[in-house]
Amino acid sequence: MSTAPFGRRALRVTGRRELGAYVVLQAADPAGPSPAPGQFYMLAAAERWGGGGDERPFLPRAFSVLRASSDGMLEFMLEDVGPGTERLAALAAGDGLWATGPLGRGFRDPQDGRRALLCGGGVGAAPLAILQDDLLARGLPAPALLGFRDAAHAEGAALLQNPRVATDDGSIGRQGLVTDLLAAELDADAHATVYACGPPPMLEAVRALCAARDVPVQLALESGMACGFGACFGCVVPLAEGGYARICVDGPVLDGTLLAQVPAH
Amino acid sequence: MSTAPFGRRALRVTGRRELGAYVVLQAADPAGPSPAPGQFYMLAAAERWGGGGDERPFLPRAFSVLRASSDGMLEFMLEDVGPGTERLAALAAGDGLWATGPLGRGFRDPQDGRRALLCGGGVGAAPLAILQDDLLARGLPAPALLGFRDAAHAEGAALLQNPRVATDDGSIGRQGLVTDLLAAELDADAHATVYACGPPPMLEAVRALCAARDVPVQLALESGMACGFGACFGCVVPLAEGGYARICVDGPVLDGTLLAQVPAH
Amino acid sequence: MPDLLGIELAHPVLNGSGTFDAIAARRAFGDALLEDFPFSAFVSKTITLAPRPGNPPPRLWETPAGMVNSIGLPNKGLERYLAEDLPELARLPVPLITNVMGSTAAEIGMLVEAVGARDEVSAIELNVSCPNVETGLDIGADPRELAAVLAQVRPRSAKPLIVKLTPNTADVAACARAAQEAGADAVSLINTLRAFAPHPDGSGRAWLGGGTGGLSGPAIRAVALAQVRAVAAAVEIPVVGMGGIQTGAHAAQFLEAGAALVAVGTETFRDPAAGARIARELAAFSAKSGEVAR
Amino acid sequence: MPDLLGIELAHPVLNGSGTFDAIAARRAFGDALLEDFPFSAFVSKTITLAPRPGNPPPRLWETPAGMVNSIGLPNKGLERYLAEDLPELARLPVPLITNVMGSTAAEIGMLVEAVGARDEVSAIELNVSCPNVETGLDIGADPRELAAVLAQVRPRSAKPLIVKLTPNTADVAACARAAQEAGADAVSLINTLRAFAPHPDGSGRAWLGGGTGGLSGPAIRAVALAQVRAVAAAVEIPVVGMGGIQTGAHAAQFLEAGAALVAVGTETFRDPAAGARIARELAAFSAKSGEVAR
Ligand SMILES: Cc1cc2nc3c(=O)[nH]c(=O)nc-3n(C[C@H](O)[C@H](O)[C@H](O)COP(=O)(O)OP(=O)(O)OC[C@H]3O[C@@H](n4cnc5c(N)ncnc54)[C@H](O)[C@@H]3O)c2cc1C
Ligand SMILES: Cc1cc2nc3c(=O)[nH]c(=O)nc-3n(C[C@H](O)[C@H](O)[C@H](O)COP(=O)(O)OP(=O)(O)OC[C@H]3O[C@@H](n4cnc5c(N)ncnc54)[C@H](O)[C@@H]3O)c2cc1C
Ligand SMILES: Cc1cc2nc3c(=O)[nH]c(=O)nc-3n(C[C@H](O)[C@H](O)[C@H](O)COP(=O)(O)O)c2cc1C
Ligand SMILES: Cc1cc2nc3c(=O)[nH]c(=O)nc-3n(C[C@H](O)[C@H](O)[C@H](O)COP(=O)(O)O)c2cc1C
Ligand code: FES
Ligand code: FES
Repeated sequence: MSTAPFGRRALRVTGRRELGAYVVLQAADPAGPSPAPGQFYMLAAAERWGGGGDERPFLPRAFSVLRASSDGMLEFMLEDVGPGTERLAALAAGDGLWATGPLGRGFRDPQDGRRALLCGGGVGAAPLAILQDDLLARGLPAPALLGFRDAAHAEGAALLQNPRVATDDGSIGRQGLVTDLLAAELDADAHATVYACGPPPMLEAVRALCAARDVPVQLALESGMACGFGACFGCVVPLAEGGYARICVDGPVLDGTLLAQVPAH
Repeated sequence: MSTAPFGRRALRVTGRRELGAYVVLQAADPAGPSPAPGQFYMLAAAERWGGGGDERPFLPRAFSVLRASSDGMLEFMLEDVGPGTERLAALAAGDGLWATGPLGRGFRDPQDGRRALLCGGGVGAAPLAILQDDLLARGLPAPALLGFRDAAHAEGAALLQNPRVATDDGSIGRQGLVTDLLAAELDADAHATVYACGPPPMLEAVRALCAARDVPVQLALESGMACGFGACFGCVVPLAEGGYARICVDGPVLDGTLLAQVPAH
Repeated sequence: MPDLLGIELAHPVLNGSGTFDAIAARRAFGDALLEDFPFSAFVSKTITLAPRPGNPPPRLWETPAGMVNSIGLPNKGLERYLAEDLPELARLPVPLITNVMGSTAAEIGMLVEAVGARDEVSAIELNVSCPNVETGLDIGADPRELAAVLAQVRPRSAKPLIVKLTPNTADVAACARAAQEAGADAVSLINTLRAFAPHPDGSGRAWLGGGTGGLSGPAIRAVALAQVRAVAAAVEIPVVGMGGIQTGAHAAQFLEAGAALVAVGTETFRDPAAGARIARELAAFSAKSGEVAR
Repeated sequence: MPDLLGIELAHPVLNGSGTFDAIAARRAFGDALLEDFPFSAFVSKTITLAPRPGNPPPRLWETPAGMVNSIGLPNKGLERYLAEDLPELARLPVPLITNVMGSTAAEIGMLVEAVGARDEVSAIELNVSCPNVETGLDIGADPRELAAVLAQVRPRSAKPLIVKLTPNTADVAACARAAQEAGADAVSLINTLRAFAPHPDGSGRAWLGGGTGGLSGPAIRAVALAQVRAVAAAVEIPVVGMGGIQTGAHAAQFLEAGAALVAVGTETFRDPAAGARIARELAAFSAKSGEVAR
């Protein structure tokens, strides 16, 4: 994992494109180290971060890195769910972007010859894209299963290489949940390590499904964050052994075995 | 004076042009009545009003109407002095603008055959432009004396018809204060009513100068405002007779005789 | 149909005292104001026995998502309020609540009696955020002192008495309980939080002519919700909740917290018709969330 | 060169307790953190006698220009803090202030004595925003109760003792005076304002796992300035001022209000190096306004 330069940096947005229901934001980060798959950045617009719905946003927002190029270009995949993502999704090339990162502990390689199996739901596809890039670049297979709400969201599938897709409404790919695809895959061959990111209910289903089959799973978790570097103790998830882990420093990627359950938020 | 429709209206910005140090914002107000010279509007950007310097602006800002056309186009003259004017000056055609107005009591006609003499400092030229339009339209002479900091600000003089200009640095027009021009005018012929708007020190000089010559003067005052319609009691100026007047409802135009002095803010 | 102590109200949204001058608004907006008057009852600015000019300017300071004011309770004084303003206010299409303040129980008693005697007045709101002359603390900040004052004041009028609590205290619920025991018919909160506005010149001297001031607006909403919940849990009498309400969703948060009615202050400065908008949003919101605004 | 009770400090900006975990930050940022450590002294998160897991999530709620937190003081407990964390914290390039809290004078006494006995610790900060088990109010909310606790605690260590006052009280100046008389070497304020975060589902239930929480950030700065001014005017001992500081200009406002030092909390979440930036801005600001930061 790379450690972040200390403090936030002023980046420039170099590109913005829409991908169905999502926005992909590109920013130049010449000064930053290249992130590892599963790491994230705390982002905030440099101008007018505030004054949106309910006079928010105020705190920075966490985003998994979608892709990083060797020349220091970073990409993020945004879904507009509130004032922070709305503001960031409205940024255009040339706008300023505050960024702290890369932060957190990302994905670990599969152990004892298991194959990687990527499983994402919605915007959870983001960290799997950079993970797939990384695995393929090292000659490792990286099949991906992706689930989306509908066709507009399913356009996000274009961010990964030949993924198998399921949509809730069947408008694209197979109708149903991505966990159905995952179950079938594992029933065929359970010698895999699952890499999952997505909404809590989906992550919980993946966790349970892998636990039942003794398949190692690495979960990229989300939770409300204020700081992203362990300062506020706000981003915790309950651990199976009791107590809590801060997902910004102990995660966001945690082994499924550490959790009794993926919390609803 | 026209009374305002009750409540704030969502206007569209139809144009923005820079005039030296100033920005002229144009907005379409089909639903609004046409304002009288000296009246003002409370304005706020419809999007992201907040998150600027010191997490402001929050409250709307008061602006004299610069010009109003019969087809409901309003123009305002902005000087960027803080987070509110900065945000408004950054608006572009198509952006939304909250507006309440026209508000307040504007200029009254000259009495007993006195000629009107317009005297403005800096952005204080704004209400004098619509006043001049109005007087000229009624065949009344409306000579204007304008003072500016420097050449960049003096471009604001273009908003009035053949004004005489003074600049602090002499880069344009006569070097010195607009009150020098005014004193000369009144010494030549004191049978005038002075209409003045500008920074407090200038307004105070105009008031004193007119008081000394028994020349009636109408002062378009400014002060920090929260509401603009008499609700907050925040915008007061001390009266010569004691007590305070709310300039949003009793003004912004007050007879000079009502004040012992124009307050510094 | 919500009501306050038997007074029927068209909706649950009032104005916060001192944040709407119906007489001045009538001048600014004409009769349109009366046609869609934004509040279901009108609460007057605080009235005192003697006239007050209010504090020297500046009186306003904008803060992040809020404002500090040091208005100083300017008002005509009881006599002229009763003679000049009440008849005008009686023409409003909604019930009238007169807010009063005094620095001694005797003073407050006279105010309550005189205001309560007028038919135009449906209820009296008592602002107890008035500094005690000895301690400098708000009269309403100490439950015992508050109870003592109310014991003398309450009998002076049969009209419903709403005590507007001060938020600048350690235990607002105890103050509310004291008010209820001393015969208050309702309590309202929160008033502004004691605050200071530094001069922009960086000198550190006070910007506000009145020295210190009070913080209002969205910045204080989370504090207001905590105090309203604590008070609603502690008393049986109705609670009027306010503090940073900008939308129907915010109003619903106060009703959920236990308030019977809500009041809007600072948001009216940004949107003169905010009261009506919030009432509409609240109705839609309540309908959607399948729950009736109390 | 500012100092705190004889401890020389590179600049007047500390961190607010519980808003910076130097050990976690070291993991996130590596040695760069030590090279330009943002604060002139490091204040630990509140340490309690027994380990605490903290409150169930969610623990955070964003508000207009601020946030409400209900973290619940998670910490390893005194023993493991002394054994595991102190040695690591001792490697920081700045003096160490350990913040402690207990619910009884006996508990606090043990904490103060144990922490004070360690050479790594330059000063002790006592967080008195701890609910009294009977009243539910903060121990620090009542001057008499606060004085009684301090009388027992103060003698347990010769190290400088900073009392972190609670802002949830009617008369914070009286509490500060009580702390001074009971032997506190300094006071710090403000802690978070008691606040409530409603669930976004509109149900009205609490969003925060801990129920209620505390409001911080720019939203409370004007309240913090008023309390710091009142306290600085009431005591001779140094005051550490905090609450919504985001820039050097804000820090200067607190120094002008009478604070000897300032602390930064929430802004560090937005800008991890805020402490250093604010110290730079303050130096420039003080130079410009021709006045030296005390
Ligand atoms: C490690 C990590 C990686 C992430 N990666 C991505 C990514 O790649 N792409 C992406 O689109 N998103 C990602 N997210 C999620 C993203 O951070 C959130 O969607 C974002 O913070 C939402 O902010 P908002 O202001 O748009 O919405 P908010 O208004 O903050 O709402 C988001 C959720 O927060 C809660 N909420 C509502 N109001 C408040 C409030 N006032 N205070 C606190 N919580 C509230 C609600 O549960 C709501 O559903 C990631 C999150 C984490 C932790
Ligand atoms: C009737 C009227 C008509 C006007 N007409 C025009 C016009 O035509 N064109 C135009 O450009 N301007 C006009 N103004 C002035 C305009 O309203 C102000 O310039 C504007 O409100 C400044 O807002 P801001 O956020 O840009 O600056 P602010 O930051 O509000 O600073 C403006 C002044 O307010 C004070 N101030 C600083 N910080 C604060 C704070 N936190 N809270 C309160 N006060 C603070 C300072 O004295 C500062 O100089 C008019 C004002 C009035 C009352
Ligand atoms: C400018 C202003 C003037 C006020 N005047 C009074 C007053 O005269 N009497 C009173 O009881 N409260 C007064 N208040 C307090 C408000 O009624 C209300 O309690 C407080 O502002 C919180 O609500 P808000 O956040 O919606 O403004 C005033 C508030 C403001 C902002
Ligand atoms: C997430 C969070 C955790 C905090 N934890 C503590 C704590 O453990 N002990 C303490 O005394 N104060 C704690 N505080 C209060 C801060 O130290 C500070 O007093 C307060 O946040 C005001 O400063 P700010 O507005 O700059 O954040 C905490 C504040 C926050 C936001
Ligand atoms: S987000 Fe602050 S500790 Fe994790
Ligand atoms: S601006 Fe509110 S009364 Fe004039």
